[in-house]
Amino acid sequence: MNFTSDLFLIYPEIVLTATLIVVVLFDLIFKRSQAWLPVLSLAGILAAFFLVVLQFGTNLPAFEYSTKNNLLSIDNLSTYFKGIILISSFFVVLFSIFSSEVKSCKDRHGEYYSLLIGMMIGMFFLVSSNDLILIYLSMELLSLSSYVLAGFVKNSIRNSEASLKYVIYGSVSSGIMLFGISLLYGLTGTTNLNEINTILRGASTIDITFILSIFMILAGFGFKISVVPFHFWTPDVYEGAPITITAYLSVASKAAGFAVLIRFIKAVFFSGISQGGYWNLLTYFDWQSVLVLISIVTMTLGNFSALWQDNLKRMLAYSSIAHAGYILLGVAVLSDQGITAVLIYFAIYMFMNLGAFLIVMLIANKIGSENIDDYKGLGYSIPFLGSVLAIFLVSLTGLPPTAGFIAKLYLFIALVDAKMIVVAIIALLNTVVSLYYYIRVLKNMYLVRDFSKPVHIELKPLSFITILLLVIPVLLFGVYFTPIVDFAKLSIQILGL
Amino acid sequence: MDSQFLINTSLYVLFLPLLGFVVTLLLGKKVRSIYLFENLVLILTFIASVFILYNKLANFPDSKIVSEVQWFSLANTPIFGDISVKLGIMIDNITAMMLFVVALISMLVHLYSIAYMKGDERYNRYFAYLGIFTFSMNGIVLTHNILMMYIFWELVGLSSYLLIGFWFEKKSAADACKKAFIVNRVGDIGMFAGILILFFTYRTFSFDEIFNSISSGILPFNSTFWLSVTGVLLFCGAIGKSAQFPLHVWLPDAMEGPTPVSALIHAATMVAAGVYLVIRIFGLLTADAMLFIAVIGMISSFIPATIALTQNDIKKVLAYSTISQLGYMIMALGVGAYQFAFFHLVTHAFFKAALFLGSGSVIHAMHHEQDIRYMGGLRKKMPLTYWTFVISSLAIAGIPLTSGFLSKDGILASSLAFANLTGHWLFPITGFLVALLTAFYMFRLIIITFHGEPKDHHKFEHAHESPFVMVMPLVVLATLSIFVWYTPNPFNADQGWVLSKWIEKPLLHTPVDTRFDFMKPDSEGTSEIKEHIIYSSSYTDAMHHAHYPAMFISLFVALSGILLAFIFYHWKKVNVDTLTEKIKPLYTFSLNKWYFDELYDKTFVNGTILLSKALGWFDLKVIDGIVNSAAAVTKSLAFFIGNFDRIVIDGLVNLTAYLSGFFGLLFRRIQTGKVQTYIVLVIFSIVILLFIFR
Amino acid sequence: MTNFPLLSLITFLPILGMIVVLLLPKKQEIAIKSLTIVITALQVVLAIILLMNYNYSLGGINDIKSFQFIEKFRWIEITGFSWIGKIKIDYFLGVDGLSMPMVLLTAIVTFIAAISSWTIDKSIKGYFAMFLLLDTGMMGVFVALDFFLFYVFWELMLLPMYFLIGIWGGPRREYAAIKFFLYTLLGSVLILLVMIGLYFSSMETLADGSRVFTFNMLEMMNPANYTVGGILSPLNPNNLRFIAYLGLFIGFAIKIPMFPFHTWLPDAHVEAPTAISVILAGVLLKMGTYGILRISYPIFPEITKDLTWYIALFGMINIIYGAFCAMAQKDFKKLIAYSSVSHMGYVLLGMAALNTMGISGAILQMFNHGTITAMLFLIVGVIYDRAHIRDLDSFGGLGKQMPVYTGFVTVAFFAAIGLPGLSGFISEALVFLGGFGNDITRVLAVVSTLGILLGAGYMLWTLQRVFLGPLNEKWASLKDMDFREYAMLVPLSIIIIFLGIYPGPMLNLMNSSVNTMIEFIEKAQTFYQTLGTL
Amino acid sequence: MVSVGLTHFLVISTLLFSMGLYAIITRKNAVMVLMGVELILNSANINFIAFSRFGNFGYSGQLIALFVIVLAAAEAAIALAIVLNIYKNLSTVNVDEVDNLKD
Repeated sequence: MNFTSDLFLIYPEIVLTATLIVVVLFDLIFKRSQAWLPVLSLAGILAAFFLVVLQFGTNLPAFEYSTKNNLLSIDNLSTYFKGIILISSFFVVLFSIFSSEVKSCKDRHGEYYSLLIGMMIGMFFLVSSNDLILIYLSMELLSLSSYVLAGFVKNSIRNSEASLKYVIYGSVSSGIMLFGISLLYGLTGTTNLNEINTILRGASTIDITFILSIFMILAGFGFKISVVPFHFWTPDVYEGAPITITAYLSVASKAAGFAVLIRFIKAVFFSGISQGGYWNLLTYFDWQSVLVLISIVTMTLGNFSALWQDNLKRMLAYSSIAHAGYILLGVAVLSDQGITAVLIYFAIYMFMNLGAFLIVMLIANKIGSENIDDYKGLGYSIPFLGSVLAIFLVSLTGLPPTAGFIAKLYLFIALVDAKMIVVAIIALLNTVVSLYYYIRVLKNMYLVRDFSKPVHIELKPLSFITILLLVIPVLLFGVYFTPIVDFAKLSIQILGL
Repeated sequence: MDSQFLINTSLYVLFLPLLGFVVTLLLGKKVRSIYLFENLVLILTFIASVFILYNKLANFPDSKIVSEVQWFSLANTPIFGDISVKLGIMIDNITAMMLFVVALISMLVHLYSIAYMKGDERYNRYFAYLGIFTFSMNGIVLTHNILMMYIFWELVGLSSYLLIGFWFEKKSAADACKKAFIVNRVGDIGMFAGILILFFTYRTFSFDEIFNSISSGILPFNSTFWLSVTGVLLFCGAIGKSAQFPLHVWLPDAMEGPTPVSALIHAATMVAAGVYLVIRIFGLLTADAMLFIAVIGMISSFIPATIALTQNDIKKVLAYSTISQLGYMIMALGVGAYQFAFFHLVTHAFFKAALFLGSGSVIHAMHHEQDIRYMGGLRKKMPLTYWTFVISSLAIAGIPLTSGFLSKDGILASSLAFANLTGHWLFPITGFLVALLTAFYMFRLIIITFHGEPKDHHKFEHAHESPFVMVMPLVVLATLSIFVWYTPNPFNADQGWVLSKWIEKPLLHTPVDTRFDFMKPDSEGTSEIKEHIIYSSSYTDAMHHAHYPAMFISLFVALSGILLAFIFYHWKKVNVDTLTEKIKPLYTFSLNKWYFDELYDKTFVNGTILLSKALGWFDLKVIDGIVNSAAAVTKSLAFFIGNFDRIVIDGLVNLTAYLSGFFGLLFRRIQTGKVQTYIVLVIFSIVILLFIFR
Repeated sequence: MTNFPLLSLITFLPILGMIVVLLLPKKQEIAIKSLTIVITALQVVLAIILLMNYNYSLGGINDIKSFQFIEKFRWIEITGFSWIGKIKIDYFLGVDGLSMPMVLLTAIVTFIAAISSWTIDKSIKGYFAMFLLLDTGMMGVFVALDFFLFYVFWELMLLPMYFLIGIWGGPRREYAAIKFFLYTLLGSVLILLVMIGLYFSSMETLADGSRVFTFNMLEMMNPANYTVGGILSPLNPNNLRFIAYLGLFIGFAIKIPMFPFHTWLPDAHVEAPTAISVILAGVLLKMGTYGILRISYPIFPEITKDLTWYIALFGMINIIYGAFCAMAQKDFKKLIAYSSVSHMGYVLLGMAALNTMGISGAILQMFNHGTITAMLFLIVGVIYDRAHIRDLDSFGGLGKQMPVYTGFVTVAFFAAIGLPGLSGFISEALVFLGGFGNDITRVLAVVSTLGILLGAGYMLWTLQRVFLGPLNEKWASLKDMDFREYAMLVPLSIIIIFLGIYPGPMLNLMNSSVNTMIEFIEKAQTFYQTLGTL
Repeated sequence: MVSVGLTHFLVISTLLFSMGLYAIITRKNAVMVLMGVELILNSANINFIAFSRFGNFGYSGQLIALFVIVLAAAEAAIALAIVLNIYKNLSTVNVDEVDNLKD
């Protein structure tokens, strides 16, 4: 077993690590020229992205210490999610450049970007790790960096509170997860997913401890993807944290969480695949009902709570919970088709959600508030931002011809194909409900013609370009989504299954 | 001289007035004297109609000229086969005569109006409306299918609406025109239903084709009952248009229109269209249907006659007499006196038009005073008007040597014969009673208006004979009320050319067993188309026997009616006021028109409006309520009725929140912001999940 | 001419216009307005070109060969794994006798509405951009033959409409706008679900012989294309076709609007600016009935057959209930709105008859109601622009003050109550003939004739309250119509009168399609019955 | 003299776990809460070691424990820093008083 031979499989991770180091050193040496830090990180991200693109299509186990017994599995699923993570990181770094919150703390930019990259590394390992311990470790790496970032603006009370809640909540759930892992280890004697799978296949009886351990591990994942009942931290932290970080958490770390969840379910419980791409899982644990139950409760709670929110950031937090519910529904189908839907959903969700957060941030930079009532008449004073935000919100609602519709469409196609009609109807009604709170923003922006305090925002070219980079895909994939779907269809395969 | 030529001429008759309408309406504002064009058009129309009448009677006395074109087609339909709706023209003698009557009276009224309407601010538009009326009326007369009949039927309704409401600044006029249209619609719905049945059964609208299929045994829903129903339904149209009981209420109000209009539309032509309709569909009427028609006609002839006794508005009196005369015609058709019905239609058209125009000239002279109690002694002032009025009154009263005598006597005789054959004696009795009343109230009118002393001297001083264009029509029409135009023998019309040659006997197409006995073909019935023969020999005998009794009785009642009138109002032998005091209830009952209007207002009108209000409320509160009653269900009703904005936006929020049961509240409750609470909940829910999926 | 993409042009022309409008500077108000009018005028021209090249003998409905001006190419094709087969979405436009009248109607009404929009004064740029976007959506719905495409256009209208009502509407515009939006979205969600269900139930055979799931409506209509397992496939013993039909029907019924889903309509109409009310009543309502005829009928013929009585029943309720509600109204515009409910009832009744008279009558009624009601709303707009109130009882005697205007009003009103010689009559008569011709709906049709009377009732009552009687001195200063208003009302009156006198052309336009559809429904019906016996 | 077996270790670890949870839920002082977290982590460690010792799983368990200990240290460090920051801003470490962010 020769580890060095497998190193080429983790070049992206290595590059990121290098970038991390460079950023730290640069920060130490050239204290004055902080403006270069984002550039450096962007460069690193692009380099990593390049490598990831090259890596796409390779399905190899990395660091095997015996056959079928690897720490990392580099496969299309992980690569796809790495791509998602990198793209969103790219945007978040751009956001950070014009985020007033980040600007406010001058001399700590190095800290900020290095932690951001740290999160990336954690996510990279998370999406491709094939071993519970590695999952735990990478998740901790991800969490620890994000705890700090959530409270980045030290003198902001909101930030500090957010980070405190986040750290307590996070460490407890990871602790629970670790305990679950230990139990599973005790039952099977290994932490490698494939091995657990083989042992489970051989197992004769399953006692409740197993179920308990699964639920405890699920608690860890649920914390990351913030689904009911592990979502409680989400609204508070999202509202409290800097918008850039909120956006990042709502997309990237959620993506990582889903990736590992999918891998865990499929790798541990896989017993065969049927015609039409439906998985036959080991029957020890009724994943379908659990996931369906969780996802329905999640989307309902998310939507209905969002209706009450006056703070746009908090509303988007709940809406992201609701979206997590939809995505989980895709997982609950437990079929390749469902996974395809999930992947498509993520790619689109990334653009529209990041976009929404970006506009909110730009407006907040100016008017210093995220309260919906302060959006009155904004559609007239800043027509461009207004209309773009409108597009993102409509896309989040899922109306054609925006990409959001395609995401939902594929989800429902998967559901209907799996004959889960009732679930589909519930989800659709949820969509209708979600219209209220999204449209409420538009109502304030356009229908309320309030010109009392006109806002003027002059866009820097960079931010303008960023907006275009986000809005164009949302519109384009709405009318022509072949590439994204094709890509997703290629990316569903998991190593060794 | 081929028949096609007649068709073309009839097209001129039809479309010239339309041209007049369009031109006059469009140029009315610009060109002051455009009304002359309209009048010219009408004169041409009249000439054309005379031409048609002459040629039809001279060259094609007993042939039916038909010509049709496709209007639109539904191509070859899967269920009903090939459907194409045709427009067409049919000219038989009745058409020709009717056309002549309409064109003549219309023309006279046009000329008359030149003077009568002088100085009206919408002078030209008035003539335009007259034009579209003439067009629609000619359409009714000329058409060969029931659908076109219905179309023009509605169009005359429109023109009547426009003309009644011509002085729409008067609220009464505005009400009247609306009433007229809607009441007519009631009848039209029946007619339309009848048309539906006919088309569904025979896939065509054309009278002839329908008749042929009936005689070939095809019946609606294969039952003679439905055939009768169809007849009755179609007749409903006539009830509306000819103001028959129970839809007669609109005609008196229609007198709000200018008087020449009343003469043209509401006396001579349009109201007679109902009778014309029944004449056209006579071939498909079963015995039951005819009996129904007869009864309606009888009632409608009696009630208005009693009302007319007490009215003081000169036009109202004439209006009621019109209804009653129309009732005569309808009854006549009901009892099978087809020819006399049409005959009476023609004669009545003339003398009733004369009466109305006469009243118009009186009103004109009295500066639009219509109440006869303020008139009197006008005989000397306006002799021509007076004499024409008297002649026409004699005609309507049915005094020999007048046209009225001939037609009316025929109707009474046939009702007598009918009673003789079927035992329905009520018809002749009512008939004669009405004859008495008619004579009485007509002469009451004349005496109060023209004789005695003037009541309103100021107006009387200014009163004077009307100008030529107004008097000329009176004279023409009055002369047309003399017998000589119709028959050589003033006491028997049967030898007259009108009845013997011009008005051909109708053909029945209904199955034999659905007819009156006297209409069944009998052994010695001599006719080339045996099953279509209408009158059995028994009927002709009965008619023969009924002739003289009827004549004498009617003559007697008419004269006695006139006599009574003179006794009451001229020589004042009986004090009218004391008499009315004696029979107060009857008097007021008649004066108030049997309270029909009140009844209808209370029941139908108010009922409809009430229902609509109720449903409107229902819609706003309940239906709409159910939809967005989220808050109403969950929160308080007051809030719901409060402001709607909160209801839909927030209310739906509440709804959804409440739908998800206590969740809605729970969601908010549990997000306490206390991290430890969250952790407790997580642990708790893990345990729950564990229990569920154990 | 035939291979020139006319339909794409007529559909996306407004989008081009919208882009130009957005590029124009805010100040150029006249330019923006006139550009919009020009664009819509061009649409009318294109529609007329279509009409001139239209082949009246072709049926359409379920046979692609007999559709015209077809544009069909692969829009989305996802070739891939066996597990989902291939997804195929076509960009598939085409017209037949069903859609051609609607295309004409849309072009005309939009043009008129554009003219009437001239009076818009606040944030003009936004208004006309939205207006043109809406235009594309409407046109697209009527020419799309791929269900997916249809749905996209269908949803495309929602947002512009929301803003048009919500921003430029009356006092309670926010309420009306959101209500409209929610109702329609609820409906379209149902449609979406059925669409997906159908997608999984019918397979199209490609040129290379492979079978793929398809969104192509025409393929969905072909019973032979059904998969064995599909949840909406008749071959599947426990299929959900009936429920799906109800869902689809409700989805469309909300747009019609059919009792009891009609309550969004009065609010939307009353609050919307005149031009938008015109479009709402003139075109949008027709989409519901069009959708039913285009999709529900041919794809679910057997259920359609079973439910005719209920459809007719709701038609009757609409007719009578709407008429009564109209009678109760005090607000001029609301009255017209309810009259629309009543008139769309005739369409339902005619469709339910399932025979040529009925369906032709229904389509003709859709067209006629489009023109007539557009005229009515414009009339309300004219008086509202002058008096700034719509309360019926506060007017009176305007006939003296504004004679020409009153003339147009009379034409419109009498057309609305089905006076022969005006277009309304033909369609209503055909509807009744059809309804009476089908023994299932006969009784309902007879009862519905009551609508003729009620219609006359409330219309004439309105006419009297507003225009007849003594002139209310408050309005002694009102001007009669100006040129712009002539430009709007004269064309509509001409159409109304022409179609009243000579409906032939319009009927010829639809005859073959209607007959094809009925034959198809009969045939398919029998086919499904044989399935049932299996 | 009874020999110590797997069960004893499991009992201990479970106790530790519960005590940790108890501390997390009840303690108002943020530092105490964090100690509860440490307890949970260590209970997991005990599990790992005990299982690998008694289940003959080789030394993987012990290795895992080492990893976890390291992580725990890092986590504690960061958490304390955050608590410190909170104290700076709110001058309290009572987790109950840190509840401005809520519905």
